[in-house]
Order: sequence, then C-alpha cells, then structure tokens
Amino acid sequence: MTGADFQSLSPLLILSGGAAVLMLQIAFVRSVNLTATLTTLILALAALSCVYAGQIEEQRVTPLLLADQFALLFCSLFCAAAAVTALLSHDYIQHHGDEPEEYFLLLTLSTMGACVLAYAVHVASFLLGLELLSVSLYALIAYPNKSILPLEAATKYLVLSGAASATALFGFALLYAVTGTLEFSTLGTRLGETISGQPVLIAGAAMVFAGMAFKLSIVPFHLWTPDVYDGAPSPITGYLASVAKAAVFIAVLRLFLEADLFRYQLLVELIGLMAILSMLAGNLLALLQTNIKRMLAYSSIAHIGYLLIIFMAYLTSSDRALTVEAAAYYLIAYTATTLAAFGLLTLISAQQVERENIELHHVTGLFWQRPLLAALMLVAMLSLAGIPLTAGFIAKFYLFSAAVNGQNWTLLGSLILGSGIGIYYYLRVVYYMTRRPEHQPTEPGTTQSWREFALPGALIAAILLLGTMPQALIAFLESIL
Amino acid sequence: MSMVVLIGLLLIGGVIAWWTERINSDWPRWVALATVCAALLYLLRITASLSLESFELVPDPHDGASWLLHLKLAWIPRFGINFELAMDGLSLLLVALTLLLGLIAIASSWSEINFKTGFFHANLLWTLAGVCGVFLALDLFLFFLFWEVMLIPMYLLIAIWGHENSGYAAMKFFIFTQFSGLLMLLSIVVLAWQGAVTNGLLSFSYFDLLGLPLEGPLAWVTMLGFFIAFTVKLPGFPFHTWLPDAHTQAPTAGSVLLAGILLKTGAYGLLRFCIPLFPDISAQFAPIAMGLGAAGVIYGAILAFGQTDFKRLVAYSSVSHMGFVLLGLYAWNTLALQGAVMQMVAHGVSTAALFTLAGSLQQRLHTRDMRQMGGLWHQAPRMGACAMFFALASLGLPGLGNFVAEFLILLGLFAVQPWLCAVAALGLISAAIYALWMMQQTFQGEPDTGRQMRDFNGREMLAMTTMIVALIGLGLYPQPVLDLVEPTLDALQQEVRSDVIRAFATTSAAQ
Amino acid sequence: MMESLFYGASAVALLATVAALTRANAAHALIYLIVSLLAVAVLFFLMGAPFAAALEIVVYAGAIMVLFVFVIMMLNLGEAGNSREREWLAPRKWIVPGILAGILLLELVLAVRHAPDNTSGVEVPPKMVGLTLFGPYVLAVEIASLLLLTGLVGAYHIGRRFIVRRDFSRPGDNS
Amino acid sequence: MGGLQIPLEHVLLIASCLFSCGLAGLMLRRNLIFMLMSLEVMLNSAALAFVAAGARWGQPDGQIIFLFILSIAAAEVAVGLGLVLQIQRRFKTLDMDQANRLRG
Amino acid sequence: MAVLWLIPFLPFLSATLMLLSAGRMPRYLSAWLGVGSIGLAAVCVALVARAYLADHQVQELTLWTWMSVDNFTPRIAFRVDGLTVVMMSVITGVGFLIHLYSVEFMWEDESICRYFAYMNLFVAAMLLLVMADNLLLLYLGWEGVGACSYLLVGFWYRDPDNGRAARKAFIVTRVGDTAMALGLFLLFTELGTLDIQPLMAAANDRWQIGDTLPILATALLLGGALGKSAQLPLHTWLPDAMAGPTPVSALIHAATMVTAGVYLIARLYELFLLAPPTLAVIAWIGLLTLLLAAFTALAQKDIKRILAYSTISQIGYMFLALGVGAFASSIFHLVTHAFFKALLFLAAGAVIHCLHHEHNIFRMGGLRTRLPVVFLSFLIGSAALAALPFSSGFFSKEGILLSAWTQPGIGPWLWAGGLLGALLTSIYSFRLVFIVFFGEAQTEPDRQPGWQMAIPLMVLCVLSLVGGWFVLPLSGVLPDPGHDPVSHWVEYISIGTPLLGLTVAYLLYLGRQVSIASLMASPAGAAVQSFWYGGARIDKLYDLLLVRPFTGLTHWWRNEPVDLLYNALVWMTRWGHGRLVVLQTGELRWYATSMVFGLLLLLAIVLRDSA
Repeated sequence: MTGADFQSLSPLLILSGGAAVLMLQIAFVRSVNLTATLTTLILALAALSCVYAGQIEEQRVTPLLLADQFALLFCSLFCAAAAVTALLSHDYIQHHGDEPEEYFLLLTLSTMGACVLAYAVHVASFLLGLELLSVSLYALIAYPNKSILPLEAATKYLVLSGAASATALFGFALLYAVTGTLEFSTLGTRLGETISGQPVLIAGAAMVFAGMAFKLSIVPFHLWTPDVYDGAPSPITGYLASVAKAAVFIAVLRLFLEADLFRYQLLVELIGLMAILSMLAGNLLALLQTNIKRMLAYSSIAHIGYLLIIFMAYLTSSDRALTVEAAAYYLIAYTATTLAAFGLLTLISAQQVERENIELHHVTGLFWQRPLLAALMLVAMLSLAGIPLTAGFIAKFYLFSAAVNGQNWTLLGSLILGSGIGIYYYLRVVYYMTRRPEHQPTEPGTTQSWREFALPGALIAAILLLGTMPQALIAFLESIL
Repeated sequence: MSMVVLIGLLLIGGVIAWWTERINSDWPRWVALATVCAALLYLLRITASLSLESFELVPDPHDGASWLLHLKLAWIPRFGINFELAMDGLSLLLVALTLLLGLIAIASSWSEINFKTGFFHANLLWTLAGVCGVFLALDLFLFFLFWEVMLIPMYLLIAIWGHENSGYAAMKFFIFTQFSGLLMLLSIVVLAWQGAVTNGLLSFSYFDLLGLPLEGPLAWVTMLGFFIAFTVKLPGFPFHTWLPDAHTQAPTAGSVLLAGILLKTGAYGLLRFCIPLFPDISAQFAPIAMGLGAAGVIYGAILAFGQTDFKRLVAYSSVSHMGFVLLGLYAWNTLALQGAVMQMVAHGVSTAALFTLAGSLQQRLHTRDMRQMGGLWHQAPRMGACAMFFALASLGLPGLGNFVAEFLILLGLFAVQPWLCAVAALGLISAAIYALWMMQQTFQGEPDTGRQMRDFNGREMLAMTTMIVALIGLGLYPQPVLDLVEPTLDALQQEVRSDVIRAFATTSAAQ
Repeated sequence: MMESLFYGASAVALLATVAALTRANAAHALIYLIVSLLAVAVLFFLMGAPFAAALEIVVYAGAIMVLFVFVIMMLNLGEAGNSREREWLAPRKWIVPGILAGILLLELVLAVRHAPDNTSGVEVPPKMVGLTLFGPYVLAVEIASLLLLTGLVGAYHIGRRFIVRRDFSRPGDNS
Repeated sequence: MGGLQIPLEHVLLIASCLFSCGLAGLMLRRNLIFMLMSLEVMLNSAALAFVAAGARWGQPDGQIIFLFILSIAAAEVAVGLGLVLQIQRRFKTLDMDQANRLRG
Repeated sequence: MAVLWLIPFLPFLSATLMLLSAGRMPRYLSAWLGVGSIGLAAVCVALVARAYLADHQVQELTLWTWMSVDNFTPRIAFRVDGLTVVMMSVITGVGFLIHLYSVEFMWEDESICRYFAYMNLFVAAMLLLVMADNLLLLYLGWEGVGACSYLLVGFWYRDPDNGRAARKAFIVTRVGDTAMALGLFLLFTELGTLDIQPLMAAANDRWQIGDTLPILATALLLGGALGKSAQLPLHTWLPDAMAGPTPVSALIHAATMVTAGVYLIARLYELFLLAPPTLAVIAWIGLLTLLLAAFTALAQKDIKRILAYSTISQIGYMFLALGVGAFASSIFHLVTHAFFKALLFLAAGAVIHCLHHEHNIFRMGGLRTRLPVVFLSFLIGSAALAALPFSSGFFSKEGILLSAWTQPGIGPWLWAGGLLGALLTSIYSFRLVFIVFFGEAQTEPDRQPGWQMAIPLMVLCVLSLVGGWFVLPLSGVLPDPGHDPVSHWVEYISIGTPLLGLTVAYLLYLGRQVSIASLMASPAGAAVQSFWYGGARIDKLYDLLLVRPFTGLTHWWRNEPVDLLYNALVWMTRWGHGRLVVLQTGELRWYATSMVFGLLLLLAIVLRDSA
C-alpha cells in the first residue's frame, strides 16, 4: 500500500479510525453530547477528506476498491448525510433510548459500509460493505427501547434482508463458478468471452439483482418498506431511505457498468418492467396513506422506480454518459430531499416521546406555528413532487432527458402518470400544514436548539441551490464521468 | 437586465411584505401596493426608453436581438439552457395587464384578508412575478419553470385563504395544471432533442427551436403535450373542470388573478409556442381545436346559466369566453388573432371586475348563493350599476372591449370555418341569457329589507372605475393595443408559412 | 469411493437440513442443523478446501450454533412451545412454501444444469488461502472486522436489557 | 487429499437444494428462531457454492469469500438472536405472525 | 359639418353625467339635463336638416378610426343623407316631446335620475344607429338601443315580472342580432368592407340579382331586423316589454327602436334589391305579422298591450312596403307611425298615470269628459292609426296598399291582406276608444295631466293630423317605384275600409247592436278569444320548444357532467390503492413469500428466454 493508496482511502480511514475513537470515548466517558459532537466532526471530516482524496488520480487500491471521483463524490455525500443524521438524532435519541452513545458508533460504522459500497468493484468489498451497512442498520432500527414497533421493524428487516443477501450471494457464486473471477471488470471481460446465453450466468445476474432489488425496495420486493420505515426511529428512516438506498444503488450501478451486465438485455428490460410497476404501485400505495412516514416509504418505492428508468435508457440511449449523470444527480437530489423530509419528522417528534407515528393531522397548522420547519417540509414535498426550483425538478428533468434520449416512451408514460398521482399526496401534506389550526397553537417546543434553525435552513438552501443553480454540480458530474 | 429587475422587484417585494407582517398586519398591503406600483412605473420607464420605431419593427422569431428587449445569460450549458428573456409587443401588453390586475387584486382584497396578511401578499406578488416570467421567458426550460412556479403561490392562495371547500379545489387545480405541465415538460425535452438532431446543438431556446421539421406520430404527441398543457390552463373544453371549483373557492384576489391573468398564460402559450412550433401539425389539428373551442363556448354558457353560485357562474362564463380565444387562435388570421389577444385583455379586465364584485358580495352577505340575494340594487346602487356594466360587457355589448374581441374573432373565423362560426355565435345568445339571469337574481327583484348592506366605498369604486374606463377605452379605441401586438402577430404569421396557411384554408374548405 | 463419500455426505446434509427445518423442538432442530453443517464440512474437505472445512466446523457449527443453543436455553420454551410448533407445522401449511421452493429448485436446476466443468480437484491449501487473505484481501479483512464489531455492539445493545431484566428484575416490573 | 472429480454441476445442485430448503423454511416457520436457522441454511448454501467454485478454478478466493460469509452470518445471527431475546420479552412469543402491528 | 358629432354626444354626455352622480343628482337637475340635452340635440338636428334640405348634400364626418386590423378598418364616422335626416328628426323631435312628458310622468319616482340617464343613453345609441356610415357602428347603436331597452323595460326592477320581460326583450332581439352579426361577417368576408356605400357599390359590382350570397346575406340581416322590429317569428318580446314606464314604450317600443329594422333594410336597399326572394319573404312576413298582431290586439284587455300589438301590426305594414320595394312609403309610414303611436302611448300613459296605474281597459270607461285633453289626443291618434281619411296614417298606409297592389303577381293578395289588416286596425283602435272613453266610469281619475304632459300631447296631435302632408327628403336616397295610376275603385276601397271598421267597432262596443258579451260566452267564441288573447299561443310554443328544454338541460348538467370522467379516474386510482394496500398485511412470512414469488418470476422469465 502506497501513500497514494492511503490518500485515496482517507474517508474510509477516518471513518474506521473514528469508530475506534468513539469506542474508546464511550468506554471512558459516557456523554451523549460529546459522542454526538465527535461523530459529527468525524463524519464532516470524512466528507471533507474526499476533497483531499480526490486530488490524486483514479486509484485502484487492491483489487477490492476503486478510488475514483465518482466513489469519492458519493462518499462525501454519504458522510455529509450521515453528519446531518447525527445532528438530527441528537435530541431525538436522548428522548427515545437509554445509553444513546452506541447509536452514534453504529451510525459511523454504517456510513463506513455505505462508503465501502461506493468504492466497491469486487464481490468481497461489495458484500462486506453491504453487510456492514445492513447489520448496523438492524441495530439502529431496533435502538429505541420505549416502543415495540422498532423491534418489530428491525426483525422484519433482518430476516428479509438476510434472505436477500443470501440470494445475492448465491447469484455471485453462480457467476463466480462460471467465470472464475470476483472482480467486476474482469467479470465483464470473462462474460464477454463466455458463450453468451449461458442460463446460469443470466440466472446468477438475476439473483444478484433480486437481492439488491429487495434492498432498494423495488416491486415486487417492496412489501417490507413501509413497515420498516414506519417502525424505525425517524432519523434512521431518513438515513435508510437516503444513504442506504443510494449506496446500494451506486454499487449496483457500478456492478452493471463495470461488469457490463447491460449485455443481458432481457434482464434490463425486466428492470424496466419493475420500474414501471414500482412507479405505479408506489404512488398508488402512497395515495391515501395518512401516516406520513409510511407515505414517504411508499413514495420512496416510486422514486426508485423513476430512477430505474436509467437502466433502460442506458441500453437504448446514444448518450450513455447522460444516463449515468442523471442517476448521480437524481441520487444526490433525492438524498438531500429525503433527509429534509425525515429530518422534519424527527424534529417534530423529538419532543413527543409517546408518539412516534406522525399522522397528517398532527402537522395541521405547522406552517403558522413553526414556519421554518414547515418551509422545510414544503420544499421537501415540492422537491419530491418534482416541482421547479427544487432539486427534485432538475433530477426529474435529467431523467426525462435521459429517457427521451433513449426513446423509452412507455417508461416516460409511467413516469408522468406516477408523478401525476404523486402530486396529490405530496400536496396533501402541504395542505394540512397550511390549514388554520383548529385550536390555539401549542407552545413551541421549549428546547429549541440551534439545530432546529441551522439544519432546516441548510437543507432548504441545499435543495433550492440544487434546483436553481445546478450547473456546478452538473459540470462536476460531467467531468468525472 | 430590466426584465430581471422587474421580476426581481416583485419577488423581493413579496419577501418584504411577508416580513413586515411582524411589525403590523396592515403593512403588507401597503408594501404590496407599493411594489406593484413601482413595477408598473418601472415598466413604463422601460417602455418610454424604447424608441417609437422599435414598436413598429417586426420582431424576427429567429433572432432575439430584433425584439424590444432581449437578455440571454448562460444558465445550464450542459443542456443548452439559458436564462433568456425577451419582450415584444405581446409580452409588453400582457405584462402590463398582469401588473394592472395585480393592483386590482390587492385593492379587492384590502379588507377581506385578515389571516396572515404578510404571507398572503407575498404569495400574491410571487404569483405576479411568475406570470411576468411566463410572458417574458423565451427559453423553453425557463418558460416551464415559471409556468410551474407560479402555480405554487396560487395553490397556497386558494388552499389557505379559500372558502369552505378550498382544499379540494386547490388540489384539483394543482393536479390538473401540474399533470398537464408534465406532459409539456416531456414535449419540451423531446423538442429540444429533436432540435439537437436537426441543428446539431442541444438548445432550449425558442429562437433555435422554431422551424424544426417535425413529422410523424411523435411530433403529434409532442404537439399535444403543449396543447393539453395550454388548454388546461386556458381552460378549454373538456379540461376545464378545475376552473369552476378553483374560482369559486379562491379568495377574491385569487379569483382575480386566476381569471384575469393565469388563464391568459394558456392562450399566450398556444399563440407563442404551440402553433408556431408545430405549424404543419397545428394546421391539421386546427379543426379539432376549433371544435373544442366552440364546444367550450356553448358548454360554458349553458352551465353558467345553471349555476346558483355567483362565482361559479362567472367561472363558467370564463370557460365560454376563453373558448372564443381558442377559436381565434386556431383560425390563425390577423383578424382572429387580434381578436384573441383583445379577448385576453378584455376578458381579463371584465372577469376580474366580476370576481371583485363577487368577493365584495361574499364579504358583505357571507354567501355566494344567488338564491339568497335579490334586490341588492336598492341597497347598493353603485354595486348594482357596476355589476350591470360588467354583465353587459361580459355578454359582448358593442362599445366595450369584449365586443371588439369577439367580433374580430368571429369575423376572422368566418373566413375559415363559417359553420363553426355560426355555432360559436350561439354563444353570444347564451351569454346574454346567463349574464342577465345573474343580474336578475342578485341585484334585481324584491329587496330583502331585513338585510343591511354597505355600498361600495371610495377604494372599491376607484378600482371599478379603472376597469370601466379600461373596457370603454378598449371598446371604442382599441387601436393602441392592436398596434402594439401587430408586429408580433405578423412575425408569427410569417413563421407559419404561406403553404400552411393554405392548408388552414383547405381544411376549412373541406369542412 | 471418494465420489460415493461425497454424494453420501451431500445426502446427509440435505436430509439433516430438511429435518432441522421441520422439527418442532428448537433444540432438536439445532442438532440436525449442526449435522448438516458437519456434512457440508465434509464436502468442503472433499473438494480440496480443508481450511474452509475446518472453519465450517469450528466457527459455524462450533461458535454460531452455540449462540443458538444459548438463546434456546435462556428462553426455555418448554413443551408448550413444542406443541404449538407442531400445530403450526400441519401438513397443509407446507403446501404453498413447498410448491414455491420446489419451483425455485426446478429453476435453479435448469440454470446450473449445464455448468461447464468439473471441479479442478486441486487442493487449495490453508497457506495459500492465508497469503491471499492478507494479500489482496487485506482491506476486506479490516472491513470484516468492523462488521463483527458492529454485530458485537448491536447484539450487546439489543440483547443487553433482556439479560439485565432477567437477572436483576425489579419487583413489579412485568413488562 | 482432494483430487475429487465431481461435476461442478452436482455441487451447485446440492447448494441449490439447500438454498431452496432455506427459503422454504423461511416461508413455513412462524418461530423467529427457525427463521434465523433458515437464514443460516441459505447463507451456508451460498458458501458451499463459493467454495465449490473456488475449487473448480483452483483459487483461494472461494474460501476467502466463505470466510467473509462466515463473519456475515456471525454478525447477523448475533444481532438476530439479540432481537429474539427482546421479542420474547416484549411480545411474550416468538410467533412472528403476532408481531404485525406495522401494516397497511 | 362640425355640429354633427354633437348630436349623439349631447345625450351621451348628459347620460354619463347622470350615471356618474350615482343617483344623487337633484331631480330637477336630472330633468333639465335629460330634456335639455335632447332639446339641444334636436336643435342641432334642425340645423343639419336645414342644411341638407337646402342643397341635398350628403354630410360626412369621421371622428376616428375605430380599429384597423388587416383590411378591416371601420371608422367612427357619420354620414347624413335624407333618410338619416328623417330618422334623426323623428328621434330627437319625438324624443324631446317624450322626455318632456316624462318629467311629469316620472317626477314621483325615486330613480328619476337613472331614468333620464337610460333614456338619454338610448337616444344617443339610436342616433348612432341612424347616423353610422358603416355597419359595425350601426351594430353598436343597434345593440346599444337593445341594452337601453332592456334597462328601461326592467326599470322597475323590484318586480321580477318586469325583469323577466326585460330579459325576454333583450334575448329575443339578441337572437336576431346574432343572425345579423353573421350577416356582417358574410358581407365583410365576401366584399371586404362594412362601410355602407362602398359595400353596396361592391355588392352591385360583384353580385347579380338572385345570386345565392346576397340572398344569404340579406336573409341574415333580415333576422336582425325581424328581432328588433318585432316581426314574426321574433315578435313575442314586444307585448311583454310594456312592463317599462309608458314614455319608454312610446319612445322605444313605438316610435324609434322597433323601427330600426325598417331603417336597416331601407338603408341597405340596394343589397336587398339583389335578393328578390328575401324581399318576397319580407313582404309575406310583414303581411302575416300585421294580420296576426291585429287579431291579437283585438282580444287584449291591457291598454298598453293593445298598443304594443298595434305597433307590431303597423311595422308589419312597413315590412310589407319594404317587401314590395316601396322603401320610401315604408319610411313615410314609419314617420307618421312615430307621431301617432307616440301620441297614443303618451295618451294611454296619461290615462294610466291619472288612474292609479290602471292598465285594464275594462276598468276604465267614461273618461271622455273626465280627461278631455287625453280623450282628444287618443281620438286623433286612433284616427291616424285606423287611417281615417286625411289623417297622417291615411296617407302613408294608402301609399303602402297601392304599392302592394301594383306588385306584379302576388300584389293583389298582399293588397287584400293589407286591407283586411286595415279593417282590423280600425276595429281595434275604436274598440279601445269606445271602451276607455265612452260608457260608464269604472275608476275615477285622481288628477289631471299637467303642462309637461299636455304640451307633448298637443304637439303630437298636430303632427298626427298634418304629418301626412309632409314631403320627406328621400328622393335620390331611396327609390320610389312611382306606381302607375290604379283604377279608382281600388282607392275607394282603401278609403272605405277604415270607415267600415269604425262602424263595426261602433256596433260591437258602443252601439250594443250586437252583444259582444254573448258572442264571447259561446264555447267557440271563448276558444277564439283565448287563442288570440294568448298571442296565438306562440309564446307557449316557444316555451315548450326552446325555453323548457334549455332550462331542463342546464338543470341536468348543472353539476358538471365532464367531471364524471375525471371522477372515474380518481375512482380507478383509489381502487388501485385499495387493491394494493391489502397486500401490506404486516406478516413476515407473507413478505418472505412475496419475495420468493418475485424471485421465481424473475428467474422464470430470464431462463425461459435463454433456454
């Protein structure tokens, strides 16, 4: 391992070192404030170190990891998102769990897993990253001890996610059995050399995708999503919906690109079909949902459906870089937006120990009582609905461009139909928020920390900036792809 | 930059209005008023600084530099998207109308809104800014952005300050317009990529996309994407059903803005984008579009007569009147086009006035149900006189703006589609039926002596007088408006080439 | 001879697995599962992976299954639990899972039917595994260590209170 | 030792059988402990396939992945058994059909 | 001619002033302004007329170009020739008298200011109508008078019946107006202009007599004329329009507005001459209308309705004249009719005014001695209406009948019909006189008409008597067929008919020689009576065929049928939601099963293809 290797891995190093530091700190001083601050610092530092890591050329660090700009970009995104999650969790976890310090440790480890996924170009790193992410999430989901719902959610997630991992593993084993390599890129060349149409290969690829489809909650592997989202603590739901999803998606995209699984046209077409099903089912399921977390869970199914469009578009498009750019932009925008939406739920529920679920009527009049929070929700909902000025719009525009370029008319039709249905339930939240409260406004929370102003403000700014001045990010994406 | 300043002025004014609510809940009104006045003055200054000849120059649709004002800043080069604004006579006219009706809207809601005045006026100003943007944006992406963005404050206006069923109405409004907007976005993207294939350069600029050779089913679908988006907003039959609900539930200012300006964006879009971008297809499509227009004229008028809710009646009358616009646009000759533009302006004013009136009635009587009114003339003669004037304007009494518009449209249409013209002319009769029935139910008849009602005060009369004078002016001397938009219409007609015009004629002959 | 040993061990593994998943008593099932794992270890050994075989016995059968044993003992489910399990295992409950699993098996069989070659028959000795593991895979080992750390911390946090409650249960706390 | 000539196909078949058994167990059992056992079976089947594939190519990679699968299984089971304990305490049962407060 | 623009402007200005005062203007000021502005306008008209009579020079004045779109450039411009002078004189002259009369008639009404505002607005619009040099400006006046008519009929808005009558007046005429608008579109599209003189020149240039296009265009224009002039089949609004104040009926629904249709056809006679079928239709419509209205008038009880039907009938004569090409005779009858019908209405108004707003003639009676001035006026008016020799009506009607007679082919039939109408006219006019002014008094008048009422009555009496001697300056403006001398017995019959009618009326209603009551009592008589009393049931017919279906349709559609489509979409999405959400059972085993199911499908599809 050379110095350049270390430099290019600096986010991972910081995260793992940070985990050790945190453990030590917990062992000696139990102080949630300290742990939270430390965690935020570590995550922020890791995010910043991506800039440092990005100063050197694309670097292959052992066969396992590829440190390119793409990986670093998403690394920094995940670390930043995790930092936001840590900040959001601070008040929340103090109310919802005893011994909250390990929470932050697990969060750091989980982020480490996500970052590894971003780097992964090898089955081993892929699997380990995935499991590091998942296992810490099981624990995080089950973390609060005052309610039994997190327990149920964690159990469901663990059992199903374990099965999905096993399926993916089995698929990789099949691929390995025939090609004899575990590296994605070599896998690609070997697949090209092998006689095409080998059923075991396509079956292996399909099993890998099925396992990942579960993690991404693509129809028909989506049934767990609302239950887990609903039961998990709000900040973790946000993390699960943003970072975990994005990391898996990035890894899958890597796999498909490096190993050129696009050669299995039928598989890609099936992904297109699943995209359509996800868009429609996700939006229909969210339609009349009054529990905001479940609603967002269903909406995340739809959004992954939108995002899957790029697989088909990649296949048919003449401008393939565009489709990858679209995916990257969409993921970034979606991460910011989802964090904002769940962050808001966290802030609302931080003071309501007895109630984890937030129904629509709980946000009635929020706009007049806590305008900044409501503004955040408004921006997040508009962004999810893909209304201009928000990040979600540019992302959707990217998808449109990619799909038009690839002439995927059916997918586009579903996208429009799904978005049309989506407007209803996103707007319903806004409507409830802006309704005049029936009773006198309740006292604003007594423990309004600076986080309640700074975080929403920053998230709003990020979403709006991504929505109005996207060129900087687009140019960056263009340069690294 | 002056156009950016204009839009920015309204946006910032909105923020200030919101903020000043903390000081005093009356301040936002004054801030809003001052902002719109300032914007109007600024527009005047811009206009005055232009040379007179430039107003007679025909703007080249392929070169923004030949327009009255033109601004192009790089924005998202990846997609060839620019921040491109341009103004010609048509835009100028509609922006002026927007600001004028903005004033009316503020005046009409002066004493109506007491809940969160700051945010209300902020939304009002932002809607205005969005609409101005729509009228000025010449980059299709930017156009779409403004197109969608203006809906959000409008949605909030309806949802928050609306009446008893405002949630439903606001949602319906938003879903209709957004969904059709998505179709338009798709069309825009398809068009841009088509342009990239033809020109070798990805661009969303109107000036680059005009005159693309488009054929085949894809082009049809693309055209329909634009058409549906604009027709929903217009609103044209059968996409109009959001309108009665939205109008009825919106607060007065919301109705004024909706009817006065937002509907015009649909007509503007058809005129500026839908037809010139797809000349050949539009020519083939014209009979259907005109059929929808005529259907809207008749259908709106029939349903207007059936209503018992004052605002709903006026809303359906809008459907009927905007049907004329659709007819005029697709007739595509100078007469009809001028008529359509005239109708946009005149209908904007007359309907704004009627909604203001409806708002005043609701504020005083706490009902919009006309069955509970009657004989109001006795108690409020000034209101009655104004209502009578605008009812007559709305039924197209000669000497008022609406007549000029409808006459020109029908005159132009007759040369193209005489039978359709005859059908649409039935709308003139039914307009008389509903407009007079409305007067009968509200202001005429035996007054309810137990009811106390305040007549218009000075502020309200000022607003009304402004609109009355405007309508009379438009009716008796419409030439300034006609002259203002004439170069634009000439340019657009040149764009839709002569062989296509012949195609229009032959479709009419085939009918 | 070796081949027949291979197929014999395979049969044992399969049968033991089926038995493990159909037992009503958790402890019995666990024993069957361990048998199955041992049989798989034999397979590993026969395939020339002695290191894997050893780990299968030591870690899988030895450590992980012991965790199960601990838990089963702690819960002390008893005979009532067994009869309930039997109830849940009524034959008609098997139909749907059986059919689905059968179809899946059929599909997998179809998929792997024409897998190309025989196993090489070359033994991969532990040393080679070790060299590779700490060569190209060294980072993976690090990550795996973090993974185990995660499992540790997670299991500690989640399971902790159960132990606390059972051992030092406060009076009147039944929840 | 070793030097066995078994068609790879057959090993994969056995692994497939184990995998299917695991899935069947997952669908069949209501008791959480058995579900976890089924998971183990599935992971084990994948491990078997990897080892067989490694043997086929004469590479150590198959065994190494097996090693990682082992750690994955350990970590999952550790957390899973922790959950078993909590579920038993809070729900007074391990029947996962009873734990369906989250739905709809 | 600088003074031209003042003529419509003065009434318009005063109307605007009164409207701006929002009803707070003192009533005497309103009255002065209202009457004075018309008086001044009348003076201006007199000046214009004197100038025209001096040299027969057409006067033109262009104020501004109304709009200029493409080649469509209508101007706000006036053109005054003989016909216009005649019309302007009638409008301002008779108008002035009626305004003066109104001062007293309306003095006690609280809304007198509004009244004069509307009246002046009406006069302005009517003047625009007749002075317009192009058809668009004419149309402006045309619709403007319609609107004013609406406002004035519904002047007493508190009674919903009045509002109903007003709406009916406006909407029925609007039907005709719309046809007329279509006619204008046709003319412009074909001939490229709406300026009347170039239009007629172009029509003569491009069209032959009997071409389809002129027939179509004139038919559409005729529609407008029928509506405005209350001819069959659009006549039903006029009797109801009597709901307005009586001076309004006199001015608008007798003297001026309802004759606009006649004016229009006369103004465009060159166009109509190109379409002989249209002319024939006009003649027949006129004839039918005059007979039908005369019969109906005979069966009415309301004094104003009788006069209204009589107006319809008299305009029928004018149409008859237009149809046979006797344009000048038609206009002549228009003028005399304006005099005597205004007189009759004003007199009737005086009766009503003095009799506590009593309209039913059978509750009047014996007023001959109690209201002598009114009686005299009414008598003179009736004589003129019945065309008793040497009254103004005699001359004008005689001209029409003779023109009809000389019409080749159908002439005698038209003549005979007209003659029958004259007989009926005479009968119903004198029925009115006998019932109202003779016999026993039913109601006592509570006042006498003051000078503001008396003077107009007197002046109009004189005009009704001597109007027949006027020579209208129409030569060169309108063609005069100058009918050949006819055999004298035709003239004798014409002269004798009204006298016969007078006799019959005397016998029936005053002489008690024949018991009209017993005639009415018989079943057949009652049926006939009720048939004609209901205006030949045409109203009922329209109600059944048009009004009810329309209101039914609107009621049925009220709640937006198109929304059903969208609601169906909403229902479908809800249905989809309902179907999908039942899958979210929360059961772990089911979730696992669903995943296996998904895996199965995925594998099945990829394997099926690769196998």
